[in-house]
Amino acid sequence: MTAVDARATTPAEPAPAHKQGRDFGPIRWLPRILVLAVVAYIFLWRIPQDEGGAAAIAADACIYAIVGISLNILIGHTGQLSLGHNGFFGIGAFAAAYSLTVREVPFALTFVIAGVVGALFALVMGLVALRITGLYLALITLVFALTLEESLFEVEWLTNAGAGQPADRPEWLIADSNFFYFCLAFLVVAVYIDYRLLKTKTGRALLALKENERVAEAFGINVTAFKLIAFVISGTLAGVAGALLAYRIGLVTASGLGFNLALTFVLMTVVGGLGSRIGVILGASLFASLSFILEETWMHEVQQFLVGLLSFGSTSAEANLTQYAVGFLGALGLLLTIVQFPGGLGQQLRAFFDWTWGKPFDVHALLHPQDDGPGAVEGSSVRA
Amino acid sequence: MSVLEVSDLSIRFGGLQALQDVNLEVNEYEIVGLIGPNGAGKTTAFNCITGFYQPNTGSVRYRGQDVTKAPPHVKAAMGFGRTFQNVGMVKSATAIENLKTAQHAKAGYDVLSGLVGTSLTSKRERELTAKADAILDLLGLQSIRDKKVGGQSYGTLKLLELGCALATDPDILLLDEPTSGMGPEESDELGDRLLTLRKEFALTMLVIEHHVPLVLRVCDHVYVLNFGRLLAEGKPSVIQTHPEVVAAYLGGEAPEALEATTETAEDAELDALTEQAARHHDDPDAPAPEVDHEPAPPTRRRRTAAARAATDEGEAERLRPKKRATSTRKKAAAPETTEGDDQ
Amino acid sequence: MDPMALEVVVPVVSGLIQGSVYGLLGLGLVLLYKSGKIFNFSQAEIGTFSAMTAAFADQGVGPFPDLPVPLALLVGLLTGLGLGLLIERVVVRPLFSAAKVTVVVATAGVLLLLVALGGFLSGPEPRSAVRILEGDFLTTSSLRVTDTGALVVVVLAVLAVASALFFSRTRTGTAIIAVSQEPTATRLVGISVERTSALTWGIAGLLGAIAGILLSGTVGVVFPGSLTFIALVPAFTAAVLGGVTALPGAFVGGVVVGMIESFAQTNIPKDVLPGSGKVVLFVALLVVLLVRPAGLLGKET
Amino acid sequence: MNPSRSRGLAVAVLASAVLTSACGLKPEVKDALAQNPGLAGGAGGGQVAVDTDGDGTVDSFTTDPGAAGGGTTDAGTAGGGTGTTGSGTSGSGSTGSGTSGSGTTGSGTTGGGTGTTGGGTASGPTMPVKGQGNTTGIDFASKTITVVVHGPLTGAGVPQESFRTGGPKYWEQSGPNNGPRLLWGEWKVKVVAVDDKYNAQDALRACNSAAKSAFAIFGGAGTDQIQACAQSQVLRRANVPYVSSGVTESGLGNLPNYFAGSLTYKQQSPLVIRAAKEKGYLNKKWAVVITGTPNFADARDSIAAELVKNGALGRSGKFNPDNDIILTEKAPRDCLTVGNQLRSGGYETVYFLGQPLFFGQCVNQYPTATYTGPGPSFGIQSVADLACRGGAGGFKGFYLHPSPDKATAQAAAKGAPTFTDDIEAGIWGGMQQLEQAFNLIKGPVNRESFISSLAAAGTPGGVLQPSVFGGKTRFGGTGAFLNQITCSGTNGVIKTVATYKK
Repeated sequence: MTAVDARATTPAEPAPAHKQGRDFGPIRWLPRILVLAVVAYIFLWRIPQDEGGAAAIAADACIYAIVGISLNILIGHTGQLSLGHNGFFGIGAFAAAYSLTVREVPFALTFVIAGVVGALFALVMGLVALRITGLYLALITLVFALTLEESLFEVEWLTNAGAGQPADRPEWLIADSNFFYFCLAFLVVAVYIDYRLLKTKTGRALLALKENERVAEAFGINVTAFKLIAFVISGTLAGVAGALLAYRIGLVTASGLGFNLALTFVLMTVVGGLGSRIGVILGASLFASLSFILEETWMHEVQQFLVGLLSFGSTSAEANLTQYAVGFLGALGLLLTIVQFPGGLGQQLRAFFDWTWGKPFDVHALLHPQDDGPGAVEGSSVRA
Repeated sequence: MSVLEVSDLSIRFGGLQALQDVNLEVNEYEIVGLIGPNGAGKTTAFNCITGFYQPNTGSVRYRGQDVTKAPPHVKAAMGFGRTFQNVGMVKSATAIENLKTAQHAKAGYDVLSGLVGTSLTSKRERELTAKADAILDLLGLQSIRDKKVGGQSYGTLKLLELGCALATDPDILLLDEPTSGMGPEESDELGDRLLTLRKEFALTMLVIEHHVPLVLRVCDHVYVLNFGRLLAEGKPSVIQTHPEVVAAYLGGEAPEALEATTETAEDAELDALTEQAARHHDDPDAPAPEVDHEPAPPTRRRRTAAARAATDEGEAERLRPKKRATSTRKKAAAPETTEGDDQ
Repeated sequence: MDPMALEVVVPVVSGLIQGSVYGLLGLGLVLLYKSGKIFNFSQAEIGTFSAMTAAFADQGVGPFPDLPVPLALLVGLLTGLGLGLLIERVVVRPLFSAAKVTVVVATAGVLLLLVALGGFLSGPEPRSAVRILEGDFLTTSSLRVTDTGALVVVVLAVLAVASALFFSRTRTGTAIIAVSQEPTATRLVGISVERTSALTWGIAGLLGAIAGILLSGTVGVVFPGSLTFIALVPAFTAAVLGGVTALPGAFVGGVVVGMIESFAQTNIPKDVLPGSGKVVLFVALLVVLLVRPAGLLGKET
Repeated sequence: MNPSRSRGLAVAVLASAVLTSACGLKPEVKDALAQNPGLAGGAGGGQVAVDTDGDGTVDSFTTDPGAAGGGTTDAGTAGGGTGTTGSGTSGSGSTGSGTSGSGTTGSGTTGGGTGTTGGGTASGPTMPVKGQGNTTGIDFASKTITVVVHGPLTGAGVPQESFRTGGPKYWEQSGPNNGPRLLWGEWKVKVVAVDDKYNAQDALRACNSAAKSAFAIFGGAGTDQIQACAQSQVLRRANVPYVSSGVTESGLGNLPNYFAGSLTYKQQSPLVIRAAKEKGYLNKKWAVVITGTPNFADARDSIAAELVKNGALGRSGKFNPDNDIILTEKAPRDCLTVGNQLRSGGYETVYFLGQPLFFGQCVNQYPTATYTGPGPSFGIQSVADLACRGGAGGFKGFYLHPSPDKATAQAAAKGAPTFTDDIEAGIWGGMQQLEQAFNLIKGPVNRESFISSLAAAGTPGGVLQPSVFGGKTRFGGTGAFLNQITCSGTNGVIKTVATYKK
């Protein structure tokens, strides 16, 4: 078709922005490659060196990032506010631990089981979401997760009640660095799935049904089916992430999977920036590692200094300040994001990310993020 | 065989009869007009035909097949393309994305292979993009290809929406006020475009339209709805002078002058409901209007009903404050309204 | 002793008390939903924070002098009022035009922020709450109702009726409803949307404080996050069950939730079905939302 | 009265038997005692019902003063007795009953990738030597050994800040001139308290992370948390010595690096019955309120068996495990339901094992019963405070406990700073136990030698009762204190009224 051919030639035209000023080839690319190399060095080499410390936390970050991507599919792409993601995550964790420890299922298979079980539970919620929308859906997911936490997660044969269900890693994964790479591989797969999702008709269908279900239907999109597909994909990812968490810690208990975790999941996704893949990954990693950063890195000195200033020498005040610093910063970050920077981290840092992918650095975009960003939590199916 | 055949369609919302025994027929390669005052039930009829509403009685047949119960997305896949009164598109997506979304049913690959990323998927995606580009070319909208739909002018949106409806690869196209938001010249242009499209894509169309010159020019046949019932049908020239139709458009003024504002789809439905509410205590057994009509003076009863509908407007306001507020906002957001254009 | 006592009477009475606690929190939730169509996740934590400052004032901790109980209670109530106004000004008002869901997530942020601030002030350790009443209202062989427990029921009933009257009989109450339904027109009539919003949140904060102080009184202790942990979700359930648009609904919903939970907990042992109270509650909520989305007392829209 | 008195006499006889059996101490223990004469004085005359305030009245609440005085009622012995081998161990014969700990213990090194230097076998001066065995957590430059204590700083619902302060109080303030206490004359110990949030998952996360930085880990309290850490793959592979208060026995009997320094709940069940007999609340209606975790299964089954065997009553007729055991969740939201169940059952004695906050609330809901049990490992003071504040008639009961009341502990820990509560005293005692374990080592100090020397012997006790492992068991506790709880106004008063040997 001629129209297409005409179109295909257009990108070959050099973009004017690149032509203006200094385009010296290597000079333009060198800093970018350098930055990417430093990032790669830190994440692929430096962090895994810190066995039991940063390597373990980086594994946490990967797991949270997978959950973030999973939650973003529901909230960001489909407009279904789920406050019960800890439920899908938790059932995946228990399913993996139970099948490995009690049923002695092969290690690899436990991930399949976790994914399937997570998907099944998400499917149930999806069916509910067909009838109950908006804030009521948020509420029912919240109650659903709480119910799971207090009932299913306390069933003794499955979860060992308060004692928790153990999930020992196989020999080759015991080193935290190996486990980090393992989690990273899962994250890469999750990112790929999310990427493919948005690239294909599924992503377009989800966006359409998020904005206007009628338009979506007029376009021939089976809204019911695609809502359920979104829940199933999201639930699968959350379930697999839960399995990873089980192996990360080696034990799963109900009380580790409560309301706080549900809030953290939503928080990190919103702070990261709904709809922004890299933003969500960044937000999730930040929340997963915040306490480690505050306690174990040079940030500790900063924190101690600030805490010292604020506590006026009282040791109990100092302990309190330290203990609640993470929650405080997280909550503050969320409120700032929602009230001031609705695009989240993803949008705040978009200028930088664009730069690393070859676009010129746009200082203006950094200071004044575009208004047409993805927005905090939008979606017309949430109309209540 | 007719492409679309609607027989004895009735729908009731709560106690309100929104449509009563409506019969329509659209034949192959015809452009059929559906007109009527605000709240007459035109959009409701569209929604019944395309599956958004389930009629209480009556049937919808598509090429002889009963599709009354088929859900909208199934009908869309069958070949029902439609547009909405208040632009139905994905506003946060770009024009090209919208055109690709509209080809959903014809994408030619399943969800799983899309996620895995098979070679078939990428091939099909390229084809979808090509088709979308072709439509943009056809409508002369290449300039907004990669722009978000949300920020575009109303006229552009209506045009692009038509493009989206075309992208669904329709057999029959149902257009809900395609010229709303357009000036007279643009409207004329659209008329030409519709005729061209019909020729090029061998389309059949059902059009809700208020812009009388357009109706006169392009429609082969016209149905007139009033208070949920068919008031008249016939050739456009006949309808134009049909006294009952003129009366229905409030006191005999020319129809186009009465359509000063663009109503939104919700408004239309609500108008139908509230006006029905205002008169549903009237004689329910009032005879259905004749389809082939003699010129007759407007009856007293009709006048009263219309007048009451007008005076009840205040009460209607109170009944639906929320909706009104929404529609106000929407009108404000759309840069152009028909108000100035029709004058 | 009546053999039915444990299975029936006890759950009814303890469900009534527990449910009243949920209802008290639910009242604030309903008020905010009625006026602004949002779920306030920080409602219980406003209560916790207020109960904590009341306890501080009662025991003379931190910046507070050791105040007598009535004054300590006043400190708690003022804290709730202030928090309500502050949240409205800093978080809710900038989000007037945002999607409701955004506001709801923001209130979840406020919840976490309040937990952290409470932690900064008093640490994770539970503090004994202000004790308003100390006696027993009723003691039988199978049942004990404390005065505080009885007080909660009375306060809830009074507040539910009072707030229903407030919305139907007073100008301010009508204004709040008007703003929620018709912001633009209300503004034209000369009612300040901002003032009304501030007023609503102030009242909600006050209701939260009352709930928090009473609830911590029945539990005995208060610590950051305590009421959110104990009562937030049941209170939401109560509000929705009763019908989020009907104020007495919170009362009915709270009592129903309390009794359902209590019945299940008493009659279904843990080894048969753990967390039976929550399971039954979830099912009840699901059924109500599917069958009668407006809730038990709400009007169908 | 007479039967009780004779029982008291029996206890006294047993006490002297134990005293004499102290001659059978392992040489290492003796050496350790010799090196630290101050430590041993702790529980002076064996099991004593200590009259802490010295006014001669043991308690105001017991119906049987004779029983309390089973041993010698002598405040002086608690603090005195410098060099004597005051606290005896009950000998190897009495340990290991019902446990399956033998076989895996003893040799210390358990392979793995780490060094192979056998613990006590190598010769040389006793101190850490770089490159000799696993010396993780030892900083040779500053001569500091890091030890981690984990406990529910949050999550248990009652004040637990003492988990943080107890450790430093021992290592930094209980040495000469209230200064730091040094090992082998020059090595300091740094204690880091980590929060396990009363949750096994978080505990395991904390312990695994501590394995990298700490030489040894001490589990303060919380059964599920202790069990999770003890069973940690990471700790086992890295040979991290893990010492805790005795809790469950489930899954812990065969762990090479685990030591329970006080009696497990199961081991305490007969003692709970003994206390009930002596204090006169055995032939009453008993309810067992216990968290429904598999980790309490051994506690539950053993106390139920004891109650049935000793003819205790239940809701209707004899005690019936099916009717009279009430299972609860791990962290229930409040005790309304359980309180009503207790009330309508007309129970007079309640054996309670569960979350401290929940415990306090249950007492508030149903204050009329006598409460008993093995108690939360530490934290009974917080529970008592919480319960007494409820103002519904107070809290009374007898709890077995690894550590004695504050005053007794104070006396046992000569020259220590004042304890704020039993948690602090318990952690202090645990640290004392650790120091005694360190002093068992001969030659290079590393994780392997620590484990092997402790496994072969035991600790002489101090604030806590002695422990005896002797290569046979990992549940080395030998005794517990019977603490009586009453209310004085809104404060809980804990008073140690007897010391029971297993």
